[in-house]
Amino acid sequence: MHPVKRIEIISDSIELGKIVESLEKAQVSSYTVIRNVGGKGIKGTMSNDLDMSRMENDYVLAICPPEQVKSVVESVRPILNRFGGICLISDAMEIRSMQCVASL
Amino acid sequence: MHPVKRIEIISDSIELGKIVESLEKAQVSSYTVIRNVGGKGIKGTMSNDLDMSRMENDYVLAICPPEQVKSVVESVRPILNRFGGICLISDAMEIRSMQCVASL
Amino acid sequence: MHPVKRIEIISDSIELGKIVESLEKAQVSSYTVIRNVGGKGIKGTMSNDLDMSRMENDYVLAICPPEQVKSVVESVRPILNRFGGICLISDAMEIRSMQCVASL
Amino acid sequence: MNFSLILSNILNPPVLFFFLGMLAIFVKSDLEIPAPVPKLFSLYLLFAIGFKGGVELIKSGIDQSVVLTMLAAILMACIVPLYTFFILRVRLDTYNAAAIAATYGSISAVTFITAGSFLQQLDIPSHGYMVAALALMESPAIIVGLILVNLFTREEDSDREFSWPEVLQEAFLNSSVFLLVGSLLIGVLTGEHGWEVLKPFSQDLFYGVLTFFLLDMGLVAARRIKDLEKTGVFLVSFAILIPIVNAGIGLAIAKLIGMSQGDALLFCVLCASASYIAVPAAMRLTVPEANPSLYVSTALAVTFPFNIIIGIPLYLYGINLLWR
Amino acid sequence: MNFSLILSNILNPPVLFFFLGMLAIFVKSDLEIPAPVPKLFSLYLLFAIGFKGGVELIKSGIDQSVVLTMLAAILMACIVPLYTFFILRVRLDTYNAAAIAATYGSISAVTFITAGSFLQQLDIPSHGYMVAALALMESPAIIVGLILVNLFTREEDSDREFSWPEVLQEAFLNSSVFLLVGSLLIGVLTGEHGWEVLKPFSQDLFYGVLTFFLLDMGLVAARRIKDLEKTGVFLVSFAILIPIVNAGIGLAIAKLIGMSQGDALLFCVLCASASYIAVPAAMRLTVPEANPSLYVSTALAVTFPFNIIIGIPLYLYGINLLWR
Amino acid sequence: MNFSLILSNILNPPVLFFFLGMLAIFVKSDLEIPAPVPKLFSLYLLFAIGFKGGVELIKSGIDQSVVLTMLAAILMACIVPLYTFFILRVRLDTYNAAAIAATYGSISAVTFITAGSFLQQLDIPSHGYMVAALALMESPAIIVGLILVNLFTREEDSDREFSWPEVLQEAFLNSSVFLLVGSLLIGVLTGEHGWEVLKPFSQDLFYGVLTFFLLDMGLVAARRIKDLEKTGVFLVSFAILIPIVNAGIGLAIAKLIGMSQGDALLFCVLCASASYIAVPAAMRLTVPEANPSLYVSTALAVTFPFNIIIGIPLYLYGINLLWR
Ligand SMILES: Nc1ncnc2c1ncn2[C@@H]1O[C@H](COP(=O)(O)O)[C@@H](O)[C@H]1O
Ligand SMILES: Nc1ncnc2c1ncn2[C@@H]1O[C@H](COP(=O)(O)O)[C@@H](O)[C@H]1O
Ligand SMILES: Nc1ncnc2c1ncn2[C@@H]1O[C@H](COP(=O)(O)O)[C@@H](O)[C@H]1O
Ligand code: NA
Ligand code: NA
Ligand code: NA
Repeated sequence: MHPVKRIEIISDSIELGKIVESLEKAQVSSYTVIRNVGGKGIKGTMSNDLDMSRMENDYVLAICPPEQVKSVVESVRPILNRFGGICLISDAMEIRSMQCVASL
Repeated sequence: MHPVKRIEIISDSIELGKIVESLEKAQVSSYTVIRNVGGKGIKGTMSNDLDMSRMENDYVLAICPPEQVKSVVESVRPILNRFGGICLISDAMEIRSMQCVASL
Repeated sequence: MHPVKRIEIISDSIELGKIVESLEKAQVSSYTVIRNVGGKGIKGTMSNDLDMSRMENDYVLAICPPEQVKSVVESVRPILNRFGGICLISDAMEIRSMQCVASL
Repeated sequence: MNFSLILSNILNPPVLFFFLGMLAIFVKSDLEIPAPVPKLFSLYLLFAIGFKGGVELIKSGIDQSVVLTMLAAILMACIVPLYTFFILRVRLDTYNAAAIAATYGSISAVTFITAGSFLQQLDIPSHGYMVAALALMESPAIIVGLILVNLFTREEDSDREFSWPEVLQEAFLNSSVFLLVGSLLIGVLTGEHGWEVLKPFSQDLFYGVLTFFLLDMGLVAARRIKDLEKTGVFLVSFAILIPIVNAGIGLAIAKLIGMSQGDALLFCVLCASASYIAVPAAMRLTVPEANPSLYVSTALAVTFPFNIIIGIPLYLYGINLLWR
Repeated sequence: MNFSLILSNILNPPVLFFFLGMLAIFVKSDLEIPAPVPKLFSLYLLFAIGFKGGVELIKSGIDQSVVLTMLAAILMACIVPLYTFFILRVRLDTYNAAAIAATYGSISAVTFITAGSFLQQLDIPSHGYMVAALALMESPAIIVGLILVNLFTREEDSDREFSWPEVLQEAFLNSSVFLLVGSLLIGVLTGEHGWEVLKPFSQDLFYGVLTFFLLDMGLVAARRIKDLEKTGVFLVSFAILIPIVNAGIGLAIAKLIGMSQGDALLFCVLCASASYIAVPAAMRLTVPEANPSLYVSTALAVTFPFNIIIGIPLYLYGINLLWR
Repeated sequence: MNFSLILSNILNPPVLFFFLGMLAIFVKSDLEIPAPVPKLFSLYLLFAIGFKGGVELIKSGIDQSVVLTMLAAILMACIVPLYTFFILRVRLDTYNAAAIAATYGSISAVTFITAGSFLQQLDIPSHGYMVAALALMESPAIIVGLILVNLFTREEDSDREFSWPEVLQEAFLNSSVFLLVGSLLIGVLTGEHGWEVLKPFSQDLFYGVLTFFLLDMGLVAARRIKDLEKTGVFLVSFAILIPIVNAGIGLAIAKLIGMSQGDALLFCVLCASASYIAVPAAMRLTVPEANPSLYVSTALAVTFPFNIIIGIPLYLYGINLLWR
């Protein structure tokens, strides 16, 4: 077990591409995405009712070592400032899994 | 970055309306909802198999300033006591996003 | 309110059965599952594009008392080592809900 | 004979796919119908039967036999939960007894639809207005169930607080009832003309959607079967015997008011079937003290398969005997 | 008379189901069409009208009237956002004015489709190439809207940074435009033969899918109605009057270039309708300063229902007067 | 000539929509078929071909040519993974070689279905029992692949622990095989009568669902193309050449046992196609050491498009030459 940071980002689906890009830019290349999440923020309710217009939210969870957090925040913040959404950072312990994929 | 509380509530879908109401009553007007979540609790498995009967779960995540937690808990607890479900509170740091929506 | 541990496991859908089994083996019989979660890890992008081949991810959240964590980790770790995926442990406070189901 | 009826019922694609779904669970196949599809299909089935019922209702008009049928439907929806409550009270507490009683007082639309397609296959005619009977029988049991809870728990448990407006809301405006009644009314309004344009969608696909839906019902019912261990022998026998009793009473009433054979079968099936959608949701909200796995599992894992496989041909056999 | 047209429009299953959807929200029923189904249906509708339009286009060929219609379509898509922008600027800031202007300059495919099924019901013929006009009118307003934002905010707000490639991408390659144009081209390529094999899917189900889709649109529109309080009287009146004005201009152009009555109605409806899918998404990305609830709610909760219920028969009434 | 066959194949709506899907990814359109829809469509396609195959099987009966075809199918499903394993071993480790070999030994139902609709378009008859061959060819390659892994890694890696019951479960009861075989058996049981009632659903919609499904397959295949960089030239050439070789062997066997031209094409396509659903899932579970992006990407981004676009008409060309 070793300490990691959980980075959670909730934002409009249309931003997802930009957010994932900014994660990759900050060297975070593993993440999990839950799509079509409903919610309410400053911009009002984003329930599924506009699903077809791609106006729902996505939830992104990225686990990274503590030292990477700063670069992620710097990379993601401008996007959230411009398009809205929320970014949280919290602590967790990760169970190191050492996967034995032959070809990696 | 400033400290916030993550409030997570997992409960039957039929309670969602009441839970959201109780959040709004506690002045928490921003939240995220993940619908149709499977799970198992005291009441048994609530997998998707009864989707049509609305007997799956919903997951609600609300981020709020620490001082609001108490009123949220007081507001949500009676619902969970009556209908079941679970409520968690944990710590996180939020990246303050200052959105420039012209008309807000 | 009393302290609990949040155990989060993200893994291939095909592992879900084994993971749930291992939770039950570790006496954790309450959990929540979010299915069809997208993501990217060592094995590459698992977006919905292979949904039909069951090659997306599932997200499992189990809340348990701190003393149970060790047995869960021991039970889940071999599966993650073999098939990939990630397991996180973090702290939270639970609002004890005392549900009054007559027949339980 | 009865067995040939059962056989011709079983050798129907919908019933066979129901078995296939159950089999998938028993052999641990990973077959599943992904999440919103069953919901979509159930919306479609309600829409299709509601609309068709409305169109046929306006064609046939409302006469005395329609009114009698509707009254009979409401009557059965009110008395079934009453007497089953007292039977259940022998073994269960008030909350669970009331919730199960409400479940069996209400109806299962898919059982009704399957019976309808069975009739069609045997070329036995039935009236479109039976859909109105279906709609009328969904809600009353919920109300009766709650009245029973209120009557028998008043003193002991004073902090029960459900608001009647909310209950009526749940009973009469839940999505099943709302869509069914709405489609029926639209069918009445648009009549033959609306039917013409919607037919390829609401008629031609119907049988296929039903088949797929029953495949999913097979999966769902089989998954619930393991819950029956906790349920106990009493409830399992209840879940098989009460449908037969209810169908019997329904049959007598149908004979009394002179229904046709097809209508009588549909009426019996309405009486015999138990709700596993609308009522359980309403009960969760209004009687959270009751254990959902009791009322859902009996309705879904015992009564539903029993009706689909044996009940429908059995009731028709009874009707054939009496109407001869 | 006009009222009989409105009535015969309203007594159509799709419009009635739209009402049913709205009613469900007003009476707080829990009816909902689960998440990806409306998306699937809108993909289906775009596919079906695109493909059919392509097949009919290749049958009829491209002559002068086709070219004139297309030019008229592009013209309207460019001037509507221009003049509405200046009307909106009276009360709103540049960002919101431009976003709403773009919304009304673009089109609503479902309004177009509903008008088409209204024509079919009245046996008024229209040309398949009108689908090409629909496709051409989706994107220009987005570009015009962004040019307006750039022109009128240049000095004050220097850190706006949207890349034109990204904008053009959003405007011309968003899923609606892409699928519609793609299906149209495939229709052109496969012609009568492709039509034959796809007809049971893309034609026979069409009306039913439209009906179900409008049920969902009713739910969606009604949920947005409470947003209108914040929107104010100015925008609500705008959302009713501007469609009529746009339809009027469209009608004049249609008469000028000699369209048939059916084509004229479809053209008016294109001019009168407002986008609530492609344009809002593009605006969120390129003009995040604008408030989505303003441009989505007016288009969805006012203009869409107005066109569906009153607009379509009203415009046809105007056409009947002028074409006589 | 061959090119005219390729052209008439390409100018089919399903193939054109496959291209449209690929194009959407290349031009970065945001078109997508939302999550459970492709799954639903693939369940539908399996259901429809299984059921139809069963109905036709019971009509034609089981004679010598059926038995010979089934034996040929099982033979090919067993030997293809064997010899491809040794070819792959030249460059890859045992785990990956076995996983890819299993993938190519099994089949792709959609390729089979596309070939079937190609035959239908050219009015070349084929037998319903070919669906049974399809069902028989899904699973054996999984078993063969695992035997190969066991044989060639026994000593070095002693903690490999997969249970054979679990493997057989995955091989023979995965959802594709289960639904296909189940539908086939139900088709056999209900015969002509069941077919009549299900036809509007399982036949009339078939072509349209296939078209929509191939649109999604285009999206999926194109998204996988960037993985091919990591895959290397060896595997990409393998993914094009081996299907041709397998089809050639299939063709020889088909000629030998006297299949009709239509059946021969379907058999060749079964031999030439690679699984991207059932086998990858089974391999993930039983050979987690293999890299899924290798076996999924080659099957999906190279072999599948190759077969759909060039393979099918090419194999038919070969058959036309030989059967003349
Ligand atoms: N305080 C919060 N707690 C939970 N979710 C939030 C919160 N604020 C915003 N969100 C989510 O982020 C989305 C976009 O927020 P906004 O940009 O404020 O409209 C909302 O629709 C919510 O799903
Ligand atoms: N300890 C837990 N960990 C994670 N999820 C839980 C836990 N307990 C309950 N849940 C979720 O809450 C739902 C309702 O719980 P219950 O009211 O206990 O039946 C369950 O179906 C689970 O999804
Ligand atoms: N660092 C991470 N942060 C968030 N999710 C992750 C991370 N690593 C892995 N995952 C999730 O776990 C899945 C399987 O990971 P892997 O076994 O590394 O391919 C990925 O598709 C992600 O959804
Ligand atoms: Na009943
Ligand atoms: Na317009
Ligand atoms: Na093969």
